[in-house]
Amino acid sequence: MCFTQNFSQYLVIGLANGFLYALIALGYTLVYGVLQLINFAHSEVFMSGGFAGYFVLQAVVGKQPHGVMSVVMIVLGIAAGALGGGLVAFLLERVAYRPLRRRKAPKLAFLISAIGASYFLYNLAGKEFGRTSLSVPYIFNGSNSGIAFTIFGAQVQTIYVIWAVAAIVLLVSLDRVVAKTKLGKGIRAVAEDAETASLMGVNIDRVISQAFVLGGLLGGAAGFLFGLNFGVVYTMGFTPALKAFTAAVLGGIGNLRGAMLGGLVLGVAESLPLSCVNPAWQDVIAFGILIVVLLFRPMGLLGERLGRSA
Amino acid sequence: MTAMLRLGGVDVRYGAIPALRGVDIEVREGEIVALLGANGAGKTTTLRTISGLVRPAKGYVALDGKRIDQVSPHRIVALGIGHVPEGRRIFPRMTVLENLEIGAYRRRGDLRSDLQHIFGLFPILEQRREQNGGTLSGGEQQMLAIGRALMSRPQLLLLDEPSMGLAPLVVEAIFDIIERIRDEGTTILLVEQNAAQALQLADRGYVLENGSVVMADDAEALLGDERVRVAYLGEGAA
Amino acid sequence: MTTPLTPAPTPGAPLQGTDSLLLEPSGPGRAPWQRLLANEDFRRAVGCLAGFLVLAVMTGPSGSQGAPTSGFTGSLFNLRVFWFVGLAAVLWGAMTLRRRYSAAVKVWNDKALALPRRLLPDTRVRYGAYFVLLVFAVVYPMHISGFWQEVAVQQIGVYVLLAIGLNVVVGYAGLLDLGYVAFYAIGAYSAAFWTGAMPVHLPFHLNPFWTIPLAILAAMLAGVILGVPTLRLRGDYLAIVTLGFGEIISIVAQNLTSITGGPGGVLGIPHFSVHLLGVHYVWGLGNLPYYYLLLGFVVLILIFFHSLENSRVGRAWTAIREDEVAAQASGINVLKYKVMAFSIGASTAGFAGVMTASQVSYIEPADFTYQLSILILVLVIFGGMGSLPGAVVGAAVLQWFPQFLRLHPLFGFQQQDLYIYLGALLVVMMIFRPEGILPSKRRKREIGLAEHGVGSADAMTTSTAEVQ
Amino acid sequence: MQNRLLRKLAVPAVAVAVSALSLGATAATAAASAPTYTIAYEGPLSGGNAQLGLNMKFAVQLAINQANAGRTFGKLPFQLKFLPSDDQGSATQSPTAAQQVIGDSSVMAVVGPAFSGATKAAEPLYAQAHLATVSPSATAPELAQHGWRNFFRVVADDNAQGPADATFAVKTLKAKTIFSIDDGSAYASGLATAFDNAAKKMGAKVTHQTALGTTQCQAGTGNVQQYSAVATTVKDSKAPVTFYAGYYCDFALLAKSLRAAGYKGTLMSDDGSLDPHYVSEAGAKVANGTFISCACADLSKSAAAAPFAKQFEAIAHFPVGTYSAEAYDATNTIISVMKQLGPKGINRASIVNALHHVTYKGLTKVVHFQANGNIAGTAVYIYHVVKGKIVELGLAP
Repeated sequence: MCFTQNFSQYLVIGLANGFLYALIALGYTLVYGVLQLINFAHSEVFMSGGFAGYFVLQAVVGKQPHGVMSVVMIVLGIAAGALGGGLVAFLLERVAYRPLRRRKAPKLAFLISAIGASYFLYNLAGKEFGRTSLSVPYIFNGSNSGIAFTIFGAQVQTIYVIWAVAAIVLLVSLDRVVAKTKLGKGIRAVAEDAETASLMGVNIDRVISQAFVLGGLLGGAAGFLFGLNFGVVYTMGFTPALKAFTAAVLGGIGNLRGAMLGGLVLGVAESLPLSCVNPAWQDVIAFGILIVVLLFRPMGLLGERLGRSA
Repeated sequence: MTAMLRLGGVDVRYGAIPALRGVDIEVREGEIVALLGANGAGKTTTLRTISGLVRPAKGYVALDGKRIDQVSPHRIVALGIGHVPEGRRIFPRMTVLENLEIGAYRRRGDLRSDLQHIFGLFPILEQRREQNGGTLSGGEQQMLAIGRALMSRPQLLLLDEPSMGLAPLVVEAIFDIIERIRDEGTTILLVEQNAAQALQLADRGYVLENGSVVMADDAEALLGDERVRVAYLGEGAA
Repeated sequence: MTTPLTPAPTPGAPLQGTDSLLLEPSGPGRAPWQRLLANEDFRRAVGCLAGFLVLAVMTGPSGSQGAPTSGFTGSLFNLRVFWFVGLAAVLWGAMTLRRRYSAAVKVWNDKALALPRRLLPDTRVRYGAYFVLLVFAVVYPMHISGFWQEVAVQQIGVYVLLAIGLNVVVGYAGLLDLGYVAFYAIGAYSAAFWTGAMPVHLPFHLNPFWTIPLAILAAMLAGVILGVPTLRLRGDYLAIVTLGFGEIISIVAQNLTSITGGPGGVLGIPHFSVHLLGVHYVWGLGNLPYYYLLLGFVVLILIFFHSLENSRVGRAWTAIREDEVAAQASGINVLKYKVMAFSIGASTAGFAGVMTASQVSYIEPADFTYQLSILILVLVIFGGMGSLPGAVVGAAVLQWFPQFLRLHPLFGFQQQDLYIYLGALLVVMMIFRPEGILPSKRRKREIGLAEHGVGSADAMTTSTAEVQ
Repeated sequence: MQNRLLRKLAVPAVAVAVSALSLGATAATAAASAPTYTIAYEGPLSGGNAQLGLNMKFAVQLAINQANAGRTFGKLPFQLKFLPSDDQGSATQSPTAAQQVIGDSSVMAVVGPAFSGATKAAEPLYAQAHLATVSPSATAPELAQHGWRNFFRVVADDNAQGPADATFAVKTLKAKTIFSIDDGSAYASGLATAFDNAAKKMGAKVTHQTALGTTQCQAGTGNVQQYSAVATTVKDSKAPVTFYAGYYCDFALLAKSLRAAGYKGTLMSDDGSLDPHYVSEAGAKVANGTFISCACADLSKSAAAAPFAKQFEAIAHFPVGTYSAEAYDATNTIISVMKQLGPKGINRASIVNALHHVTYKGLTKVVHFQANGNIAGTAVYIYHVVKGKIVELGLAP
């Protein structure tokens, strides 16, 4: 009964959630790569993306769009979310991180600063945009979560398809950017050895800023994709970001492909047991898996370096 | 002939501990200048100060008559100073090619001719171009580090202990290359423990002790100096 | 032919004319707008203006779902914005003046601080000050209202206890614990269990006093069980493992209804009482008795931690915090000392749990959240990591301030905006004083060294796993 | 004298000193002509549960404003002031919030505490101060069993609503198997337990799960993504009725997931979900056909409801929400008692006594309390979502 019944359905749900985790986790990993710091305010980057996407769609979506228009709306929403997330990530680095780096403050000071920024941002969002959930306009007929198709007995919702496609496109592009472009090489060089990178003419400040923005773009896009199904609200970032952070550590923090893998693994791992366990235990399962993995593989699944290949 | 690089009265402190005290050094265009001294004498700190990694508490660093001691490291690279750091500091998870490309980070445009030039100097790097930097041997890594620094087309190259931990034959090769780089028009400031070899190559030399310059002279003169022979060339007192 | 050296200038004397040739940080040959952007005064002006505009939005009217921009327009396109622009100008002026006369300011500062600086290292003066503070702490609460007495116990006293406990973990040993609240919960639930208030209980009930050692033991045990396997991990990993542990404990408390009472919590935990040698005394609803009990314990714990800090153990912690690899190499059993710090911190939290459970006589799982762990961490770092006075003052000030605002809503302060201000305060504080308000001398030195590029100021990057 | 000396000594403890200075200001000021009394509100105003608390806070505020303007009770012989006190919905914060209220001698009665846990922690203090508390939302049954004479609530407790819900599900909807879900909050788990027990007694098979309320809906710690998996489980159970104990926001998310997963059974929930936001967030297509129970009469049938909603939005800048109307009723009940007592008769103890005998017709119900403080005549009404509107069907069987 347990696990076997409807296995494919729980797997599909887990993978769909996993794609979102992966997108958010990359923000943690990019920043960790260049700063060796956990950006505790990344949840608010995610939230900002959600709101940005919401407001843009709110402004442009007329009556329920169909077909091509639906796709256009999604792309528009993702772009808006990414821009919103990127902007907030940029400001976050400028205000909450850079001054501390200039002073070579201890790492825990960064943590406090990030927590402060997080409190500030989400409570301000609550004040300005209201404290109850806002539904993103439907961009498919009647609902955002109809069933698209069935595979191995598992119903795949339209929203899952969108998540998967968007996430894969974004993840692959990020992978290419980091592997091939000058920007990516700068980020990797700083991640491997910041001081030597500066001796090669790499502007560390700028690279760090770029890493924040890059992570913010993905996190913001994830915020929109999430909000599309669940609505946007000022506290929306908290749990997904915590899970994504777990996923990043699970995969090996600082390792881009690790973050992607960690996200998917976590999504599946916390979804499968729900066929027989009370969902209230979900977090216990997720964190339990994490603790076990770390005890046996302290560097995470793929090891912890921002490199081209694991 | 004017000084290309000039350090005047440079003091550097790590916390309360002084690392450099009133260091005066100058490097002129086309020279190889050797910086000698025991461990902890301040040689590496001097290079790090020039590169902007360390800010002097007093004194100045000037390049072509302009002060650079408050300029950040990545801008100093753009001003024409290349730095081969101590211990080579290759990016181990990037390929040889990527390591070289990072060296040209400040530059725009085509890198092919520069790569050709580097591969001309170090043919072995061309064979290893897709290999990760961390998999190279010590000598290859040193070559990569030098090649990487040359990718920014520096007018002045700072070399920190290029012979450290390498087999004598490899050291020989590295020193040959250094000479060739100078002949191609790049000025060189060389930090070496291997004083004899360094002084044979260099035009002039400085000897640092406890963070101060205690001797400054032509290389030949230093090679002939009694104190240098005893302290750094390993010859017993005559 | 040998080229003669140009005569070296005397050490320290600036080269003639070089000052004028100083390269601007912006570098040469830039567009005017780039130069403007690089201009320090201009940047400061923009920073001041941006900061005060944000303040204008923070303090302005709220928006709403229907009109998401109304909050912004209401605070920025309104006459009140001129106040903030004016304040920004004043601050910018003050900063500019301060920079211009920085030497004079420093002299003045030194003069003003000369006496305290001379007196502070004097132990007699310091202990005298502590004594005066203690007398104050004993006498003053008798003269305050019931509300402030409650604040003194539940908001300040308990949090001071939690903060000094976490200070051992984070400040002394440099270990980041994000699930500290779990031990607080374990202490509180232990008290509920041994006094027979939980659904599952023993045939006998203990006086809450006796639950103190049991709760401390339970929390300590939990600390060891969690610590031994996980303290080998590197700092960041430890952070998330402890975070997970905290979540697990709170979910367990919430879901094992038949054992813990579930979300409804545990009601009816008895107050402390003494029945000894004819003395009968019950700590009731009044706060003062609890206050003095707590004060006594806090003072004892402070003395204990202070001596610990200056003992062999404290030195081992410092060594681990500053350079774990070196500490290991010099024969310090790193894991042992880490577990020790972890479990001492845990047991302090356990004790705080008993105090809360007994005073409120009700506990519920919703009170032991991740956010509380973060709050306690904030108290410690705000006060000054590794500094006992810092942890005490940090907790007291940060816990007192919201309560002050509650009675005195300055400038039309709205309670729902509380965390906006606290968040902003933390960021500003970290920018201008990352070492906390009362940093310990040793940490000040570490941070100073880190600023000069020597060593790191916390043990967040090294691990025993890496050494092995 | 002694105080002043101490303050001088304690220069470093500026913090504490400033608070001392502030104490003088809290003393009540008695105006010569019309006395001023304060009605306090205790509930979450900051933190994760802030929205729920704000729903009530502005309703209390509105009732007081209207009373002062003479609109609800005519011209009153006293002035009313409002004191909101934030407990963040937390038991450990609650005693502090209560002490603030108790310490203000002008406070004559309290609306709140909003949460059951906070009530459990603070009620001993209120009882000691003989200060009446009228909660708009604390539903834990055991609150009425402690002999707190000053405790009142204008909502039915879980033991009234749970069995009524179960009867409706088993008898009216004829469900043999029921899937029951709670959100892990004290309120929902109490209600779900009462529901489960009653339904089992009537012979239905009940599967129960806890899906923690989500941060998406502010209060909980659960994650939203769980609902897809929960929906799959519910669908597999083939239960014709799914009962959800919790609040509208999470219920809407769950309902959406259930329908997306292709679940065809009937959805049912409780007063925490009786909110038009449920329909707007779930979408009418999903929400249609949902049954919601509440121990409250249909607001829309009352002529006063529409202006209430409008005026509420005018001061709160957001529309009325869960428990707004209850808080409004609780406040007006208190004011009606104060009016009846008159300025000479008003003190904390007299208000407690008078509340034991009050009958006040509010928006949601006629407020009359049993001896233990529970609301009398806990009639449970069933509501049905039809064409995107929540309409009352009538009393539960």
